Amino acid sequence: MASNIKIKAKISGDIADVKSLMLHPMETGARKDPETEELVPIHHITQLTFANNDKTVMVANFSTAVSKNPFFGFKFRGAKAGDTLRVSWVDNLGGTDEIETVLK
Amino acid sequence: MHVGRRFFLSGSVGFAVLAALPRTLLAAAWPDKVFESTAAGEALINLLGTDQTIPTDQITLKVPEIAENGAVVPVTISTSLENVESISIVVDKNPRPMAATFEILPDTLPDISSRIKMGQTSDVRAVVKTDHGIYSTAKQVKVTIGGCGG
Amino acid sequence: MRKAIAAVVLIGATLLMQQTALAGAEEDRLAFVKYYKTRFPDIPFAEYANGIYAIDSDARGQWLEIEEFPPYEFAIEKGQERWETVFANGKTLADCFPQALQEIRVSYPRLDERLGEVVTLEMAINQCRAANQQPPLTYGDDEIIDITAFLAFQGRGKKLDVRVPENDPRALDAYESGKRFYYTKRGQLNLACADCHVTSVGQLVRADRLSASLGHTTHFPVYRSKFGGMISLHKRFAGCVRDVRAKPFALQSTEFRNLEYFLSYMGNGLDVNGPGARK
Amino acid sequence: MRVFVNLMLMATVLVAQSGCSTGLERRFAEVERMRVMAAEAGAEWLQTEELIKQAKTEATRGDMERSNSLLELAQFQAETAIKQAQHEADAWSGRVVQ
Repeated sequence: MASNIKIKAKISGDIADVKSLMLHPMETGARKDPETEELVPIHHITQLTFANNDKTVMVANFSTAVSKNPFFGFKFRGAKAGDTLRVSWVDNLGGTDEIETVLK
Repeated sequence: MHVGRRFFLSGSVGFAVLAALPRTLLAAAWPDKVFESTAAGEALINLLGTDQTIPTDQITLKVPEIAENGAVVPVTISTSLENVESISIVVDKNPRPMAATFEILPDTLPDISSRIKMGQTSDVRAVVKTDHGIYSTAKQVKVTIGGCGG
Repeated sequence: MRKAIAAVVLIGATLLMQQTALAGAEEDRLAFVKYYKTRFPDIPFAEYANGIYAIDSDARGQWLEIEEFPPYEFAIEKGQERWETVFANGKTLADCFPQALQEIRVSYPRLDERLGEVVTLEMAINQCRAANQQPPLTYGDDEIIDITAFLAFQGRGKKLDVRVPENDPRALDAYESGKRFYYTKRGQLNLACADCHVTSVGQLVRADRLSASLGHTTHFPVYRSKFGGMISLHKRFAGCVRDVRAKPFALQSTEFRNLEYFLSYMGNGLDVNGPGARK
Repeated sequence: MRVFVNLMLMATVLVAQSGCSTGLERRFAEVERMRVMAAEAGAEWLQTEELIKQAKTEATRGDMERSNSLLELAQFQAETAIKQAQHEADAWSGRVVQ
């Protein structure tokens, strides 16, 4: 299945500027389904991890207060063209998604 | 609700991903107590061991003065502080104030951005842990009730 | 007999309308552009393609941050997959559109000569499906909105160039009816589109600043943060109608298609820059 | 509770006997007709249909007072919407940006 994570990365010098966007409902558990009037169960990404050539460069821990379809951007040192950046997340229901991109 | 860490560890898919990750990460599973705290101070104590932070102007916190929509508030945090270990976003008046916390590893620059939800007008705090102290800066973000919406 | 009289009256009325509209559409547009120029002398014409962010500098910064990596990128991607999906007969949607991919977005809305009605991009997609023995997509569903998001993205930078053929009274009728809709007060709040977006443009409705109608159609479909998903132009129309506490018309109803025709004409010369991100 | 049910039954019987039931139906049809007129003029207000529906529910429940006030409100909305449309038939053109 195609990944529902999108990555944009720019390298300047040896610094990579990484931006990511992922599809996820990020349900707080406090929202009511407008049709059934029932609470939608809590469902959110807990951890988002970035590894460059298998070396972890960022671990982001999310609560439900991160917006639906989360955006996250950061920068790391030691990047060069051709590196493989692997992005993955896990959510509180055991769901996962990941994507790999080659830095240019 | 304790869906956090326990569920995460028992979920087989989650476990497979964890197993594939470098060892160092295993120590840093999702901090459920921190995220389930209902007060900002409690969340900070659970995460950093203290709710005492040193105010500083060495942290740049970029947030809107008036949020266009409380469901999507852009936040950017960067700092000139040295040896940063983590950055956290705390929204004082959210029911669970700890919005997100980021581990800053040796090669990571202390410069992150995200988009968060805010239930009402509140201070948004950037809390930065370094190897020599815990610093913070805060800005108020107004959350208004829309009229007709863009 | 009564029918005959009615027909004569109708023809007479149509001729009369044709007269006014002939002189009208372009004159209307120029007056429209001039009005906003007078209200906001410092805002360049091209900026109106950005909707409310042309005139709301507070919100503009947040919008630009979201545009750095906008959630509608998923819609564009899925729309492309759907655009390229091969029907059972071996054809795709592209086979129905003779224009270059980049030209499709700005080719709509247009008056369909065979139907004698305004056809929008959404309608054209469903017409194409029907021609290929496919069931229609439901207006308002992601499936069709994503396709329009893809086509809008492909058409970025092309200018709105809606035509109201002067020799076709049906086109003039559609234009006039859209214009009448725009200026007619409706609902419990007794407000016309123009009351908010012309007379009170730039003012606050509670915490929301009222956008200019110039450029209202350029950036659709949009990702609405409020819904956490994509919406079509007609869904936005329905929202406005509801906001004045009138009963909304159906998506792709004649009323909304004619309104789209009129509003798009008013925006002629502006870039299409959809899909967009809105609060 | 029992007394209440009995009263309700009695009220229903009384209404049926007096022929109010058909009168009521006629009244609903009349308001509905006005709502449709407003809709055909493209001028229906947001809640008119819902008000009529609620009025029906209240009538079925036997709360005629509440049903009637909802129906009156619906009628007022439909009538005002029709007047609004009639007024707007000419008035709109005065607002066109010149």
